[in-house]
Amino acid sequence: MSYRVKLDVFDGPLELLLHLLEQDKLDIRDIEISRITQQYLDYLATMQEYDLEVTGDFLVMAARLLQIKVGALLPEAERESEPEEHEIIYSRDELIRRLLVYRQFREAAQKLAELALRRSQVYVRPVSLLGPKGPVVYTNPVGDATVQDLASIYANTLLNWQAREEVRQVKRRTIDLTAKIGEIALLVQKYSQLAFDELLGRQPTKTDIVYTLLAVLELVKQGIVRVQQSDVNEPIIISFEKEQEDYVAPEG
Amino acid sequence: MSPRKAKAVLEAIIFAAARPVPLKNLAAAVGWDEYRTELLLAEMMRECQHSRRGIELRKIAGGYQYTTKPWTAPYLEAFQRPEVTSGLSQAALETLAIIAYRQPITKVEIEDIRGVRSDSAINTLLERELIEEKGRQDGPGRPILLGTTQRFLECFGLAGLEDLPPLPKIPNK
Amino acid sequence: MSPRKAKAVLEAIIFAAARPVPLKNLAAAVGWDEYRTELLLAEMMRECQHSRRGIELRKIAGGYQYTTKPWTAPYLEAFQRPEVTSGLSQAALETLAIIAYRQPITKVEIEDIRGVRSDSAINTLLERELIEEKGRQDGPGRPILLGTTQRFLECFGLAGLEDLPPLPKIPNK
Repeated sequence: MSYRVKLDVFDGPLELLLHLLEQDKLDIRDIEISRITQQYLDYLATMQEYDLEVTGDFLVMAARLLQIKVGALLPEAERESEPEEHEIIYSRDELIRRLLVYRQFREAAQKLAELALRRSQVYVRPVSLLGPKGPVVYTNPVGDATVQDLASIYANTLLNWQAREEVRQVKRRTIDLTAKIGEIALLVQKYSQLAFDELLGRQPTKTDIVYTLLAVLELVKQGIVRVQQSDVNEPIIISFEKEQEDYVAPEG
Repeated sequence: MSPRKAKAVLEAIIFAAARPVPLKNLAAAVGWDEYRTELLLAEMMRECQHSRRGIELRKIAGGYQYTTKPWTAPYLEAFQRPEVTSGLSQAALETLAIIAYRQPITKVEIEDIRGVRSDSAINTLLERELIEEKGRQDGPGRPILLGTTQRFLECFGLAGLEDLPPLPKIPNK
Repeated sequence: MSPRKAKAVLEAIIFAAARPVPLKNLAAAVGWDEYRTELLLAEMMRECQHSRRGIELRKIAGGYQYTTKPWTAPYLEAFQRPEVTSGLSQAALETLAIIAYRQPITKVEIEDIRGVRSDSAINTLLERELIEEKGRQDGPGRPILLGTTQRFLECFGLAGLEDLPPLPKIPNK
């Protein structure tokens, strides 16, 4: 039988970050990005070691932390044109704000648990003495709903249905981060210089962008590529830094 | 245990129990002998006789139980037929709209359109007699078909189903 | 109806109903206006505070209900179990807290605050009837709005949403 170290299980990245901060008795507002990023990545690595699933939410947060650490990598223009992608662009202040709000509700949840506990100390009459009910007579079974309400509700329901059907048809693509790192390393090595946009497909999803960013950051960390941007509106240029023999692409 | 505390404990126990509680159990709960417990219960029964009280403590089927006083019955009857003035929930309205426009329709088809289970909404509508069974669909399992009732037409002031407003156009994609 | 008789009727009704009874219905039953009825109920609540009583009258979920006093719980454990809210995971409690304080709220907004997908927590809460759909938000996809139920108030012993403990303050630095 294999021996397992008990690992705290966290529901989400914010909970984990909060735990790491509390462990070090640090105030949220004094968060040190490079330190917390390292601790966070180490924890994810441990989770993987123990075969705990590291879900997308955890990876997105990793990208956010690295991005704050390295400084905003994606050009300003892109942020404005694609508000949906906004989510992955995070500032330190935004991270602090989210942690504070999250902690607020985590404490509220604690209070609810206390209320529930207190409630479980009191008993109510288990059965009504009013006896079996006769058939209920509804004076106005539809309330104040009108037939026009009915029509518009139905139309909306159909719209929602249609929207769901479309979502259902979009197959979820999974990307292997290790493979992505290798792929990008080879591309940059081949062309020696590439713009970040060129690494993305024609219609990149949020996941594509996050993974590409993570992969690039990892390569920066390993000193394999260098990232430059002359101005916030200029493209991000990724250039090859190391000799070929220094990087061994993962197999497969 | 003091008589005062014992009284409170007995009241709580008898109140919370679904059935009459035997003397033996009550005595055990307060840690008294049965004779003393019975005397205390008798005192509690007398206290309930006060005209300000609407419930009384009675010995029923070898146990003790609180019941409402018989003279309060007419006031309780009003609560036996709960008047429901509340309208339909969003979920029920949505379900009703789908049934109205697509009838006859099965539960599975409704749930496919709404994207969520709809048993409780359907039950609400059946209970309020806004929808009813309209036979069964041919095919596996022969599922029940649902449709709107006469009452539905009355509630919405419709002459017939052909009177339902036409749907706003949905842009095709 | 005299106050003395009204008290007895109110006691009988609230006692018999098992679920919280709204003030409106109680007032109608005794034929008093809601204001006077509420005063009388407040008097009844005070009277129950006497140490000889094992039950108390409480305002729960916008209605009135008798419950046993908390200190009697150890004597009652052999009897009927109270409604259980225990067994809610941390994730479910967190989600419930967000919904309770921010309702009506969409799933996406909840997930944004928690930083993690919350479908399973939301489903648990829907299943336990602690939350429900409260219509849809205008805007793309017309997402479902979630809010807490009457049952939520009952399970947590709250008179109403205004009875929720104040949300912890975000400390200023």
